[in-house]
Amino acid sequence: MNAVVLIDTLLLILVTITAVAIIEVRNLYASVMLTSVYSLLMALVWVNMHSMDVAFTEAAVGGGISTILLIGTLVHTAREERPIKARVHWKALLVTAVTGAALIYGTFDMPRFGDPHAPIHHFRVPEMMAQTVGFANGTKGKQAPPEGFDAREYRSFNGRVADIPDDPTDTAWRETSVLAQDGIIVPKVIGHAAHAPVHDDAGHHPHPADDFNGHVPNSVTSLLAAYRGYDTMFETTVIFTAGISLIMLLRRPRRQGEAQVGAPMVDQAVLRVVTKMSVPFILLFGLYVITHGELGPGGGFQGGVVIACGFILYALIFGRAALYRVLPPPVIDVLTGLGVLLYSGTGAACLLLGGQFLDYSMLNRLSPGDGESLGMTLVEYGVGITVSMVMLNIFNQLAEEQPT
Amino acid sequence: MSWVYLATAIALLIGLFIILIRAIIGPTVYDRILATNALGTKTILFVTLLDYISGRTEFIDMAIVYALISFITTIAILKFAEKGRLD
Amino acid sequence: MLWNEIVTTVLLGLGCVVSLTGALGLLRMPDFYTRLHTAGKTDSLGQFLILLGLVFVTPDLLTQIKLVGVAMILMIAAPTATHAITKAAHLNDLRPWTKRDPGGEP
Amino acid sequence: MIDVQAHLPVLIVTIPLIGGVLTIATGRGWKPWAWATFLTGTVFYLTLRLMAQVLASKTGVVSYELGNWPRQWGIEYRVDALNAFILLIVGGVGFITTVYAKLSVEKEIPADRHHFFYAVWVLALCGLLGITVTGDAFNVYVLLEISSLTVYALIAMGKDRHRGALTASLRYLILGSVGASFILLGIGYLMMITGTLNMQDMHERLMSVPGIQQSRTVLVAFAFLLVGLSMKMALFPLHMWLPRAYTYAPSAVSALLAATATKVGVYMAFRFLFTIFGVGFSFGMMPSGLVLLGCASAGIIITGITAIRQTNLKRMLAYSSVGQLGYIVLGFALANVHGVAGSVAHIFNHAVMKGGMFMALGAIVYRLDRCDIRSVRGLGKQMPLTMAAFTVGGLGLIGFPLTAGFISKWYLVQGCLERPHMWPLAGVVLLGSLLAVVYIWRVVEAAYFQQPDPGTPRVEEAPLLMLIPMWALIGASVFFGINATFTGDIAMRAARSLIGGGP
Amino acid sequence: MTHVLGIYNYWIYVLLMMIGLYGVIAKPNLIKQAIALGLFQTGIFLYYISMAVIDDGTAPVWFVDPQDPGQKFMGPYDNPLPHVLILTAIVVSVSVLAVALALIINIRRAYGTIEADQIEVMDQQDRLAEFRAGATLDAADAAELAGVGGHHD
Repeated sequence: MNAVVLIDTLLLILVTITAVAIIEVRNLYASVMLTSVYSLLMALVWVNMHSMDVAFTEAAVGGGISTILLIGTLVHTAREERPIKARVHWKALLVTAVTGAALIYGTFDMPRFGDPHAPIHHFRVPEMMAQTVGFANGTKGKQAPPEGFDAREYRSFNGRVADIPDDPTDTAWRETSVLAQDGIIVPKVIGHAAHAPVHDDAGHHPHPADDFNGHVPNSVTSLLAAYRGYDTMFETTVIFTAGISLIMLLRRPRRQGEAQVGAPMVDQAVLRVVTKMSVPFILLFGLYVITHGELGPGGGFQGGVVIACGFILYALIFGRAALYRVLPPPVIDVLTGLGVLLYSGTGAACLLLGGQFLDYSMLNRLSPGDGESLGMTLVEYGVGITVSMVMLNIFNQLAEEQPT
Repeated sequence: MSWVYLATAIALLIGLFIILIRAIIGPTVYDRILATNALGTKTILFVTLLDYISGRTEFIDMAIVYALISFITTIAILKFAEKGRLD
Repeated sequence: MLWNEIVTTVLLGLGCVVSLTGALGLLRMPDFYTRLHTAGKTDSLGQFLILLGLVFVTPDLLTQIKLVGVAMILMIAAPTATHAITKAAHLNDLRPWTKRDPGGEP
Repeated sequence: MIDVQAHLPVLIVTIPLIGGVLTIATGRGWKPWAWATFLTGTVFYLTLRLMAQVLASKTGVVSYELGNWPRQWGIEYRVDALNAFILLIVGGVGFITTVYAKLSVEKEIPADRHHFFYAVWVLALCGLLGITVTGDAFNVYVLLEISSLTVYALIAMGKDRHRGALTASLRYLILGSVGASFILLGIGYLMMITGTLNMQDMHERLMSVPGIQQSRTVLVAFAFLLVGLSMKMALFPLHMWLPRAYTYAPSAVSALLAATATKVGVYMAFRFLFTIFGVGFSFGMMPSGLVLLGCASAGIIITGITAIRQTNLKRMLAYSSVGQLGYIVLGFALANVHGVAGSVAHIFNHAVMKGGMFMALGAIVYRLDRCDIRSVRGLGKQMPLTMAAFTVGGLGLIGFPLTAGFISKWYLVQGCLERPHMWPLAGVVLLGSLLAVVYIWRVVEAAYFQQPDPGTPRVEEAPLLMLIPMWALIGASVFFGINATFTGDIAMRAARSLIGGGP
Repeated sequence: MTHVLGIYNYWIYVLLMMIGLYGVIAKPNLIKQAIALGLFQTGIFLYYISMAVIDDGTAPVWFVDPQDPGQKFMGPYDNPLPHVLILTAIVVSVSVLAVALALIINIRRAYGTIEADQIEVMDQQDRLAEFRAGATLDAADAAELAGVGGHHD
């Protein structure tokens, strides 16, 4: 049993206890607080499973934004759940038991937890990890493939599985396996250095043999913004949709001269000073997270949520009126749409420049890898703008109403 | 060295467990807020330790985010407890 | 073991002891203010010890700076939050527990 | 400029996306509506061109690799005869409904949020079109969530007329999210076993890797996908959300939903059952054919009986929609060419008929502010064109000859008779039609043979802007009932390619 | 036994999902339902992320060795694909939560409560009134009126 599994088990026990408590606690307010705890614990689970970006998002979205949204709802509804007679709902228990049994039945033929043989580690993903997918199309802006490369064979790659020993402690295969030599699961070195000079001399552009000129060490970002960039565009749209749906459902027509007072907490000197000091740093950090997304954990969502949290902190302490002086609601509305437009506009620009939709390599004909990198940065900013502004907008809608 | 990190992590997990009990049983709202806040701090330490266990110390940024988020959440929860509203 | 690893081990051990004590106090103390008393202090001290301990085994400067940064943020944020919680509880007339008035626990 | 022909599949989705976002900036009054109409009109035009392109292409498939990443790794848009047909339905009905929506929305939605309403409306269409055009399993999930979220919001906009809209929307949200989560889970199980997300790739892996079809994981993935899809398309025992949602939604939204949303749900079922798993697995190894046939038959009969008992006409049509969905499912669960062709044809026919009928009800609501059976008494004389549209649409539901409904039911009955021991299902189809006769007749009787309640004010015929779209759909149902070669050909073509094991 | 040890992690995700599903079905409070829906979805996320783990793996961010900058890969890396999908799914789930909460606030305004069973009763009263207004009140329908109740949908 290695460290990952050990910590995983212990953490999941905590998570399960929290989940049961969330459902069973009568007080909704406590339930909401436990939800925040649950998200933090879940984020720990993700970190333990080396999923940094997901942990980042879960902490920011689950621990931060969701909790604030739930509290915002409690303001308008009720703090206590109405007591019910029967404590155990037998019908629900039956449904869950059957569903759970079916799901567990399905797990028996799954690859073991952490199994290096699992098909998902061998089929399709290795090329994305190695960032050599572009070879398969050969032309159209992607750089030329290495010597002796057969694009047809590459595209029909059918999950060659090396002879990996069953004993997980035996790691010698990594040095010798076909996979290792092909640059698949544990590629030794593909092409040139990650930070090799891109332009040696004019007219001739020897690129590192990968899709992004080695600009994108974080393969989560490369998958998110490039290979599966289209999904991400719609993800941004989902969030945008949620934002305008909330406006549509909650915003009240603003009357002329209506004062936006709110209930600031400026009377608390310590909070006021700390907030005043920390908000600029939070916003700066948010921008850093967006920009740094290609190199390490982070990206548009995470950074956007951090920025939104910074503004929300400001609104919490200094009142919503103060926030509106910094960011009036019309500006927020405009920025909300702008992010999605930046994303889809980048895609459309590629189309207008003669490529496929979202083919970022069109943005820089001379050096397609740099174009890819530029496109990814642009769309990350698009995501960041929309996410931060939608979150802020949602917060405003929930806070705007007088408590009932 | 990694056993030191692991032992520390497990000690922190025990701490997390104890605090979690307090967060669940309450009894007052403030106890819960306090426990949530303490959980937040422990979580930050835990993230840092996990980075050291896996040998990827460049991911310390995560801890900063946790610290910020946990602080903001505490303030929001607190404001609701105090004023009954958010804005 | 190198000297820095020994220092780290000692600091981490101390940090664990402090953190666990705080956690136990949070569970066992009789009322909100006493719990706050244990939790608030040990939280800050424990995190400081552990993060400081990690600094000694970190090879590169940037990560060391980040670690110190995290410690600083926590040093500011945690006491602020604790202070705010206390103030809110006090303003909401949460009575402290005393031996003579065990009903302080609402 | 750009070569539109080469980029058709992606333009169909991105034009409503970008346009939908811009709708917020169009301001007040008629402008959001005009912009939405322009957008949906463009999309309709593009779907027509795409249909032509698919029909003209040798392979019958148009593929588009987004971002120029090869389809095995990136996301692929893949359009065959079935896709193109559904796209045409969604695009066409979406355009006509948008034209219709103006007056209805003006009456039912507060004026200060029309631009948001149309933005959400266009994004809903964008989601539905996206689900239909994509060839990537996870992309389906994301777009499904876009269309669902927008639909929840659109349904809830009925809140100013009736508070039931809110509970209907929330109930749909919870059931829909559970359904979507099941779909996500199914996709996850499949991805774990096959290692890919591209539908075509998944199918090839499921066919080629030895022993994979007996894997318990694949089995559970299949079951959960089936349950999730049934929730989304409101198949009989899981249809609880649908009647309320259709009843309390704004009239234009009801028309849009009835004509497009559940149809796209059925389309997803086609893709998952036929393209990914393949006919042999879905209906040979799994007992899903029997389960689906049972659910569909029970649905046809029970919802038919329930529809008869309703007084609210919108609710009656909603139950009828669940029943008609039963026919569609019945068709493809037969898993033979005629059954599937009937199913595909019925998707089109039901979309135009139900869309037209909901529009007629919307016109009645526009004039009378209500649409129960009592309020339509004597309306045959006062709103002759509207009631005539309703009646013709109703004839289509019954499956009367010379309407489109007859064609699809003909295929269905043929499909039932082709399968050994399945002839009782033909009886179910006919019984369902009889039930439809009863509930349509109640309305016809009230409208043409009864006098209005004393004291009710006389109303005028619906405005032209409502009548034209309404009759466009109803006219289409009659036209394609008389001249069935177009729909019949496409349905047969789609059915052959589906039965033949993927496009 | 070793097989069970290898897959028990997936059972915990099932457990979490089922706790969420139980909450969605059993709890009449709408906010509880929304929270439980979130738990349910987190269970699925756990499944996806578990799928990505590989023995002795590390985060799928290239590790650049300071001694040898040409060495891009140290491997084995965990699979990034599920991470990407779950990033999307988390954002979707928070969007759904936001819309659900907006609906709940509206429901509270319209009904004065957020308990599903009370709302259900009010809805039925609404529908009974609607039915009375719309029904053709002849003898047969009047008899049917008595039968209008919970079994309509």
